[in-house]
Amino acid sequence: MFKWIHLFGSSPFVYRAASWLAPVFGFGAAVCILVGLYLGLVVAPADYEQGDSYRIIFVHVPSAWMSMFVYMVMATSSAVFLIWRMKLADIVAWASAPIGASFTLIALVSGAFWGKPMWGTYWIWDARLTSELLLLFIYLGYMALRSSIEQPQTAARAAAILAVVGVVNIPIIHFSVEWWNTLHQPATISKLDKPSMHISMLRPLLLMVAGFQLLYFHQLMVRVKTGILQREGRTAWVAELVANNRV
Amino acid sequence: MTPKRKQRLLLVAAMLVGVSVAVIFLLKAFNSNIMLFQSPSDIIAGKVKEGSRFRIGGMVVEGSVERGDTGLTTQFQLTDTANKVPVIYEGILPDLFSEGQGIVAMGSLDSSGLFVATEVLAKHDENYMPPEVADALKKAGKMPGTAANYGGSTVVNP
Amino acid sequence: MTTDTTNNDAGFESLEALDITVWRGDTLLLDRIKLQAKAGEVTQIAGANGSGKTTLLRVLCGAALADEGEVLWCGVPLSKQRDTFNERLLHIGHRPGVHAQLTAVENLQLACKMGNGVISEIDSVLNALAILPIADIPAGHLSAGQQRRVALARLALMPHTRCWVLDEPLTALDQQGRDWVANQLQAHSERGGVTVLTTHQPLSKNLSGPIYSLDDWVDAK
Amino acid sequence: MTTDSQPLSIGLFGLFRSLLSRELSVAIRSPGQWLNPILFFIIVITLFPLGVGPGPNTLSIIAPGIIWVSALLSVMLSLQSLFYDDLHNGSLEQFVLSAQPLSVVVLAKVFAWWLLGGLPLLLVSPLLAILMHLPDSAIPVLMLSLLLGTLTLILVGAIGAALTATVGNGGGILMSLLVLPLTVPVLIFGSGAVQAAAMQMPVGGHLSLLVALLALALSLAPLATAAALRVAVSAG
Repeated sequence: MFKWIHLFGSSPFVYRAASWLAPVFGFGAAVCILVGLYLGLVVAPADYEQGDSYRIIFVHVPSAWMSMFVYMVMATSSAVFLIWRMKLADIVAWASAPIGASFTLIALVSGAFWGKPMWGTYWIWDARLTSELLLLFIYLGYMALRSSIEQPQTAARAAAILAVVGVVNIPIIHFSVEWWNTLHQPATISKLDKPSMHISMLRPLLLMVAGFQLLYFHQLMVRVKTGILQREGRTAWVAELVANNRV
Repeated sequence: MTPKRKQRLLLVAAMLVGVSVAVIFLLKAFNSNIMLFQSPSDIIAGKVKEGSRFRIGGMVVEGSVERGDTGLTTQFQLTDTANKVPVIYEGILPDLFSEGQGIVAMGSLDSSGLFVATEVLAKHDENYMPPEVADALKKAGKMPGTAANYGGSTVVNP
Repeated sequence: MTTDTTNNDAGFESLEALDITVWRGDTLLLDRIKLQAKAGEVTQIAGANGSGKTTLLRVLCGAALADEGEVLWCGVPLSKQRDTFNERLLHIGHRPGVHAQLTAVENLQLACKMGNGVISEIDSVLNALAILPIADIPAGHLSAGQQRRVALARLALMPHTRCWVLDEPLTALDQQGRDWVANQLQAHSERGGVTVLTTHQPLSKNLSGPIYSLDDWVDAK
Repeated sequence: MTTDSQPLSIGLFGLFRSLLSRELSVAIRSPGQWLNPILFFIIVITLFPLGVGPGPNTLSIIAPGIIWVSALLSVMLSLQSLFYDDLHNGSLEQFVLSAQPLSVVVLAKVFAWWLLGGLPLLLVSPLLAILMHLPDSAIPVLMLSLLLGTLTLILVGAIGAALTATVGNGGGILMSLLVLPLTVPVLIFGSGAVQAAAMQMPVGGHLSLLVALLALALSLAPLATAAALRVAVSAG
């Protein structure tokens, strides 16, 4: 029944699937982001209180959301790698880390630009921004640990443990930072029953979220391909790919 | 049961006890209400010593804001709907600072009961809408987060 | 001691390596190594420096993971019976686990507590190894040969262990020390224990068993 | 299997006790290991009045944060070598290959480390509180928060020490990089409790949270540390 799952243990299969999926995700991301930007920057009206500066939300919120989502993917695949020793899971975690760190950085920078008109300063130690900064540190720590251990197997397992430890810690960090400074606005879309955002603004926001999600999947596929080639460089099927110039 | 199994069971049990202790104390902490800032009522009630540094949270009283003649000094009153405390601040106020707005200020009380703020932060609400919608809501008196329905409790426990 | 229970499977125990493959970076260190160490025999692994002897021993006792292949104890993979195997294992590695700041006695007391050894025998074993007079000096001050002896004392203190995995047990030992080790190995074999070891020195003739050479594998590649 | 009935001659508590006394005997013979961090703690704190200025008002405002951050850094510094010796002399390999639970070994090491690196901080903290003009009423809360907090810090730090045990040069910095973001909750509630005490606000909530963090760290951190140690040992 679960025979298909073994396909994901087969690198050539995953490589071919990723090669096929990468452009599909890339195209979807481009469409969503372009339409979302048009709707958000041109069509959507200005906010009653914040004027045009609220429009940073169309970049800030999707990247902040992705910074969390990518970490969840990283931690889940790390756990899968630790439990079942599935090499693909480790490649996914390895591939996700820099993408997640980039989303976190975008969220921080856009948050700072939003903060200037909102709070009168680029940076205040508000809860959301502070946890985002700590998340960036955790991403950087993960990547630093991976690159400091020479043996790839050891590096992979140590980094996987760190990712799992982080996922237990992140809610605690988030919660404590929230208590430490409860000045930021509550999450806007988390109230699913009644979004307190007007539909003309919500539509482009959701499009941007979908676009960023697809962008992540596109980047993931590209990096997973690289990861597979790096790890399987000594195998016959990679040699064949190279010989046929299809890398 | 073999000693090895018993040992492992003991460890698992100890772990579960640990996690439940954590949960119990977490709940206890929730009930004990950690205060991140004092409300004007706390200050009137004399809970804070003169000169010690703390944060005060509340809503700017409508019509109470006076800009000083010289420079950037601003004086206003903060309320939690029950009591009022006068606040003085020298510096640039955030754009969102306005009458009826919830703010948090850091500083200390002087001997006359005036709160001397060294920092003022404005809370902004979680609503995003076009100006026309906001106007319509205001007219209908249904605007969320404005003075009309900004209860004291919202300010004290944001 | 509980020798009567452990002796139940005596003579049937074995440590088996199935196609152990280990990569060190981009170089193949161990290529599909197969070996079987049987009860009552001393299995020797030979090979030049850098041929992967230490790595193979570490894989055999479960301290390191192989990239491919499996190690079986009594036909069951190690990963499925960690604790059961560890109770029966005595491993003296390349780094023998002697803390430089603890005395010989302190080191051995902890080893006995962790591995269910015979604490009351420590003094007599140290005496047999001729290191009793220096047993109260931190091990860091002892010579290489004396430190080896401290580590090897575990052989006599844990006679209940069934599988001995020893990395160069004879290095830095004089003739008297080598004889002592040979006697321990013989006693272990007579109890029906499994032994896998690496050594550059010739073993005593009383000890029989297969010799696997990693150099042969290198040639076969 | 009949062989499973072989009795373990030593219980978990006995094992914990012998490992603890082993760690303490090692530490007594190399006093630098635990003396240096405490000196570091004291010196760092005395640097702040020199850098910020000696005004009692300023100092008392920043005192809870300074004392807590210094305690955090001093614990991190001392933890770097937690597994170094045992990894390099092969003891760790023996622990991993023994039939005893590795998390108990970790707990014993952590507790020994706390006795040497955490307890002294706690004991000198009243002195430093006076130097920093912290109100006297806050001192008991400072000590209690350090008692709960340093143990949690060492438990969490041990994970980092185990993960970076095989990293040679720069392992210490890397360890701080990994662990410091994870210790933020302890810092927040630890210094928060002291701040609240200094402002004469209730501290029960902060202290309950510190207890909760400690309980969680006690039950989960040794598992993660043990897993990381297995990885370190397998690297050889």
